[in-house]
Amino acid sequence: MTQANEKPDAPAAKIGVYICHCGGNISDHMDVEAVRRRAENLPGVTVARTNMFMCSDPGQEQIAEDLKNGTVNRVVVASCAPSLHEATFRGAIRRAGANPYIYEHANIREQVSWVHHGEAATEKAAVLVAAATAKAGRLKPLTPIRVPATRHATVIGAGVAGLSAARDLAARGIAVTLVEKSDALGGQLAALDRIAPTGDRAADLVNELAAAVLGHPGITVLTRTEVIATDGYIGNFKLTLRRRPPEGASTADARYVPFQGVRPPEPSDAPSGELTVETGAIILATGFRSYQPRPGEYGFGEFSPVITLPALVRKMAERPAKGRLLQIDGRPIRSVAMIHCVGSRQIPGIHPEDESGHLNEYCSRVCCTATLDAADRIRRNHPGTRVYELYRDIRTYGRGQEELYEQAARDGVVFLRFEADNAPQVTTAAPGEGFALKVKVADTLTFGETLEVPADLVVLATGMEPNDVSDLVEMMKLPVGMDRFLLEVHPKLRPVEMPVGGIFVAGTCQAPFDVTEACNTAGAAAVKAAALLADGQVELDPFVAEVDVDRCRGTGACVDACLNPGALALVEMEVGGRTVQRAQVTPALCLGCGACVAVCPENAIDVCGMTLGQYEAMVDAILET
Amino acid sequence: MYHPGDIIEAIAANLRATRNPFGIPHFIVNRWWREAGLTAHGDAMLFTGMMYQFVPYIETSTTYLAKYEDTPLAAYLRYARYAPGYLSGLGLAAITPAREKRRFDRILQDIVRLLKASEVDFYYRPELDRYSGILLYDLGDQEGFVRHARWLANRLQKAGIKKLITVDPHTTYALKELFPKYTGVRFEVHPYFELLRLGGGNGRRTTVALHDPCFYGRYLGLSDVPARALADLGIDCAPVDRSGAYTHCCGGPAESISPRLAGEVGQRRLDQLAQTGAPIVAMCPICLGNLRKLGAEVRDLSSVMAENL
Amino acid sequence: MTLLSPDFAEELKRYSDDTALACFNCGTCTAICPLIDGHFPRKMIRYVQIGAKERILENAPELWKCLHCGLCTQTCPREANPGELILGLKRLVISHWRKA
Amino acid sequence: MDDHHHDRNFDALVIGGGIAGLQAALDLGDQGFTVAVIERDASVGGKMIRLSKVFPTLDCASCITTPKMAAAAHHDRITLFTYCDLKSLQRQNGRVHAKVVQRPRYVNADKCIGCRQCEYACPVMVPDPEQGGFSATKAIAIPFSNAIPQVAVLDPRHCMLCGRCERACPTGAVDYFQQPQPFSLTAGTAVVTTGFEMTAIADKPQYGFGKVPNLIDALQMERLLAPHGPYNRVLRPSDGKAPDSIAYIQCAGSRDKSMGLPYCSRVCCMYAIKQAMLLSGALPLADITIYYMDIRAFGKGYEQFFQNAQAMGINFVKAKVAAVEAGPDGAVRLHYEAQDGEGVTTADHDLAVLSLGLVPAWDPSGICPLTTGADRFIHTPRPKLGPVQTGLAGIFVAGAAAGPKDIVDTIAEAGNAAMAAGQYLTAMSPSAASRAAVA
Amino acid sequence: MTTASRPKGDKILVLATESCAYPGADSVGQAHSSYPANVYILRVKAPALFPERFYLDCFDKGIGGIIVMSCGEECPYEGAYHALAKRLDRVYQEMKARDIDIRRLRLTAICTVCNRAFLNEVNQMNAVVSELSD
Repeated sequence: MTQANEKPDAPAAKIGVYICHCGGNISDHMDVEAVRRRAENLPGVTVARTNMFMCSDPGQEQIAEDLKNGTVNRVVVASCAPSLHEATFRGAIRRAGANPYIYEHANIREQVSWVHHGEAATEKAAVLVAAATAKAGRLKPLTPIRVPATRHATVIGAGVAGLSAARDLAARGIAVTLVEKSDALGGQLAALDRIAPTGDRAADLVNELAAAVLGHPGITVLTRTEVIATDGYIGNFKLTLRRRPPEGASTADARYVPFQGVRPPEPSDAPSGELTVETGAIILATGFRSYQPRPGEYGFGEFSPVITLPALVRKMAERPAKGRLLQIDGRPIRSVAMIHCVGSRQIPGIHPEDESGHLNEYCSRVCCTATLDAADRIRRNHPGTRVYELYRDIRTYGRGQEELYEQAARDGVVFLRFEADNAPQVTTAAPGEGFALKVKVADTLTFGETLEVPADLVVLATGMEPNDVSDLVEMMKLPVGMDRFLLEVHPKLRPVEMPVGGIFVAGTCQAPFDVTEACNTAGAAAVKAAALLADGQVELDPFVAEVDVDRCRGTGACVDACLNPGALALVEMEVGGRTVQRAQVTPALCLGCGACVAVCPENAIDVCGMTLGQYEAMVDAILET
Repeated sequence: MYHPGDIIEAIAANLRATRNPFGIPHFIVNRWWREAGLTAHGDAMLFTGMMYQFVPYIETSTTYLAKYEDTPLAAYLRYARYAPGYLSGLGLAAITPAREKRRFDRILQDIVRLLKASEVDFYYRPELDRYSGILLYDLGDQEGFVRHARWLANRLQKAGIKKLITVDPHTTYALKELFPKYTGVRFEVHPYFELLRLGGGNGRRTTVALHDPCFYGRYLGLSDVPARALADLGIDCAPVDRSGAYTHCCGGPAESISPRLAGEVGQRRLDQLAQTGAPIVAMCPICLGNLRKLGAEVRDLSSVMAENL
Repeated sequence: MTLLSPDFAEELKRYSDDTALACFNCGTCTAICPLIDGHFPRKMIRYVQIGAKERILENAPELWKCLHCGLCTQTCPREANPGELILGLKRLVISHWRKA
Repeated sequence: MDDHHHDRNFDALVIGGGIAGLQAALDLGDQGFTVAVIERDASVGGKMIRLSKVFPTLDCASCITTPKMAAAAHHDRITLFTYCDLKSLQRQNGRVHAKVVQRPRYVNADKCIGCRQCEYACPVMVPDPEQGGFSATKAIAIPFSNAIPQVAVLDPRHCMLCGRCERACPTGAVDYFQQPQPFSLTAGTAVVTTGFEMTAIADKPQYGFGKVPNLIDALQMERLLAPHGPYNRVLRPSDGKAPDSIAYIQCAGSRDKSMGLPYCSRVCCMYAIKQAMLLSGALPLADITIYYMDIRAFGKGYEQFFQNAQAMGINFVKAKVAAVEAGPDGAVRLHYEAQDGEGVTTADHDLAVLSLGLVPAWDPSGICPLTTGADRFIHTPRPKLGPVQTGLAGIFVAGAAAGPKDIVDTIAEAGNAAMAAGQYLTAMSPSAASRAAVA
Repeated sequence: MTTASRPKGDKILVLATESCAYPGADSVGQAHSSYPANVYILRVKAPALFPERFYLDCFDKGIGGIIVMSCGEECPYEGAYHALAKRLDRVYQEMKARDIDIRRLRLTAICTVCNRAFLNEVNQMNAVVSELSD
């Protein structure tokens, strides 16, 4: 029998069984006293008691007293669901000075008295108590795993999310290395002019964040730097970075370059070449890039007056001028057609895939508001310029955005709505028509009539695509969604966490966000990192795999089965004077799933606190009771 | 449907010529006051605006209009302004039954009774009580309306009139909202029910289905006031589907352009009112006329109140 | 094919409050209108938005179906005042007819 | 759990124990700060615990909320104060002072062990607000099955004082004479997470809510769809018939100036699509139509969710429903303009759902000098780089209290608020931070 | 050997994951929905822990049926569900070889509020077990 595999416990288990009446919730449906009597006769049981409310103070006191006076050294409570009071009783045991992991719970309310009645309930409760007792006899005291953690975090990407996360962590006293691929801070935010709907200047926001980051002594800023290798685990990562030398003259002071961001000062002793960073947590804030329309998409690349929204924003910001007509590239613009959802909300069968077979099926979230803002700005500054917006759905979802939509309408922006499968067509106008281009659209707001929009300029509201971080994805084993953005563990339970412990995501590497939302995810990621590194060590559940080196033969089956690469490895060690390969667990990386247990041919590996032997003993108890 | 241009031009021509949209001489239309025992001096002038007096004539003319709507004869309407006949003037007056005219005169006489019972200090000067021009405004003949409104406002102003008691929503709206805006002349305007102080009534408790006219319910926000006046007399208002600011049109205003449409819209409203099971009460001559034409028993607010005094 | 000429909105300003562009084409006015008739009045407002003046003149008599009851204005989610716009269009059309 | 013998000084106060408040409290507690959560209801969990499943993953709301509720309840550094009204929140001498009144549950929370004997004994059936009013509970009851704390609450409006609950209670916890308990708390910082309520649809009389029998609101539909729902299946209230056709009326109380609510409520498109998908699972033969103006599927995975719904056969009609009335045989009749050329249309559905918008659940006036925006949500003067900052130093805001927000965005913002509050505590009192660091 | 190992008992073992199925079973209790009392639920982190022989031993020892209630595709341990499904395939092969009716072992996904699904599963297994013990 497999129980033979269990090493006998020393000292012998003295099990106390405590059965709860739960004020009648349990005792009204079964004979609690009968359950107690049967428990009393189980092997290893030294005392079996009942109480009206085990969870009450007197109930907990009884357990503590029995532990303190040596009557018991293992505890079984039979009461409600463990989710309700397992923590309560473990706490009581800890307060009594004992190890909380010598505890086992029997669920005789939710799984017995509330679903069965009479003798059947009594019988099942007795069986579950016996099973719990069988397991309790095989429980060992466990210690939570505490791994020292480096109180240092690395933020990758210095856009708004990265800058914000770095600032936040430093403000909580955690040293930060901020790694940025380009030579400037600010990311895509720096490519903007004003941010709708508030009208904040992007330059002000970038300068404010950059100043906070550059001015904080706890933050090391490394521009022109990429991560080339990673190693380690939660609390103890080691990153290898490569830093390019500056191109052109380096500056002594931080300098804002329009549409590029803030160039940090370059001290003479600035590191370059390869360097390593020991860090406790990693925040990925690698951001997005703007969608580039395909050649010919809405006439892009075909007709020069077809430009993207970011290009329009830049052209308008570089030559800010009021006047009856908007001027772009020296041409007066009497009429602008803006087309929404370019490179976003693509539908299989309607939109062609890109060369790598991808479609951007997602909504890019920010383009509606950004387009409306540009349109409204044109109408206000250039009352002679007509603006048409061709949209599928206007998605002004955020605070102040619907108001911007209305304002643009009241300022004279004309809206036309098209169906995805009947997209507008951009063509050149006939020579006599006076405009460079015309856009034909079947307008659902005008009962499906085809309308012709005259246009001197066509603006494509291009969406967001994640930056290519395939190198990091490969190195850090990061999951990527169908949309090619980094995929969090769970959007609500663990929204800023990667499955690899200690790695977090912030900003638009996860999904399209506006500045507000990017800051929120950055703060959320920073708070997780701060909590993780709060006291210089990471405490982990003790329910992890443990190798019995005496039994292990080094077959490596467990390593192959392991679900978290790195948690299990074969290492060389001296056994009986010979160097042999044996499995070794890195507790910080072990998930405790037990996948290794099932495959070991020698029964040499088990999960602490829930061993296979314990389960087998429970099955035996169920059958024998 | 008649061509609106034709109707508008006919009405505009009449109003220019006779200060009356139907071209009927004032002394023929406005006869109700003769037996009402009214004084010519007091605090506020009763101003009927002629709407109640017009209803019998409108109904007669629309009976004919309904007959010819959507027929080739409809096009002949554009010659109406040259050929008075049943559409305007004395001819219309002659073919409108006297019984109908008396019925509407009674409403105005009831209003006088109510005002007297409430001890309101008011007077009446028939020569100053003229049509407000509201129909031209509604039809979009802004020029025609403004011209007429200025004429009337001047006339009242010259006579030293400051305070007016109105009896229908259209005239009330014209005097209260449109006159200040388009003529610059502002009067203190009160619909009569605002001034009523009637006390306990005759002790009978009844319930009515009160139809809020668009101008009171929506434009002037006055639907609570008549309900309160009714409540003073022990009369409850049954909850009507669509009332107050969300009241449903009676269809009446379409009469001159499309009697058929007026009937369709009116029928929907009638159904909503009939759902309550209570007797239907209106407080606008247009509503009263149109809903009655659809065969419903509809009484005027003033008649119901006068009866319960 | 209809070519857009938004200058029509400017012309209408002489006759009415300039609120047509505030309309976001939800159709509440049409569905709430006691006339229960096709796309009236949103159709007219849409024609104003895109400047389809000829369409308005072609369909002008429809404007007088409006009873000026004000329910559309009361319920308009954008406070675009459709009732007042229809009245303004009536004025504009009459002025056209009278010029003709 | 509610603990009346604790230290009344905390590092942080969290006002509101919904998902935003729980997340903020957990993120503060995990950093080592002590936190008091003040919750108006008898249980924490907020609106989220009342939902069925949540978009776009369609995992059950309870599965996500319950662990966070339990984690907060069992957290060493978090204290929950439920059934409490905040009377005043002021800053004095660099600290936040809160005056709170705990309303009487008429049950001693220290003695109650959540056994439900009182509930079983109580003879008074009352409509259960937790089940959209569709089913009944007792005048004394645990608020809902996974409520935290599991303490019964007596509803004095319905209690007949028959004494049966008092006699049934095994711990003598029922106390008919319990009085409101005023108390004060102080802290270094506060996070306002007071959440939202649904639009008062009575402001739109043409929707006939309350008069049309089978017109329900979206929260009621959440209960019909929930695994612990009132009927365990979807049926219409008037006659218990399984509906063959169901309509969703979008923007019912959003983007509507005629109701004084010009803003977009941000979540209604997605929750309607979610409910439609769940309904097409529960009632595979039913026709489901969503009447909308713009589908705002902006979040991660939302657009794909919308496309899936279309592929599943859910109808999307671009129209704002103008009026709703009762039709024949319990039908709900909608009036709208079909913009594809059909014009004015009426459509009868067996059941219709109003996708109500979101309004703030808390008005700070008279309680706290926080300012609100034109939309009456808490004003955030620096929405871009400091979205959780309020006009008052040291007081932060997160979640729907600062404008409508979905759960994903709320949880991220709550994390950011906890970060901002932690930074504030660090800057104000390095000792608090270092205490937190060694905790 | 094969006849000797044929299960004779009617006890049903449920291996329920602590993040999904176990709280799901609790939720059935909260709803006071009754089910056969021969169902014994063991709380597990992940059923990936159990080797093939565990299942076979259980049948040998007299367990009448086993339901593995996992979190399905939403399993917190990435890859565990697929490893488990593959392992159970091998268990089925072994069961066939030993002439154990394969209906005695079921793999299913149960979430924390899947009350009806839970009841279905245990009732079906109970029907199988009692049919086979006749």
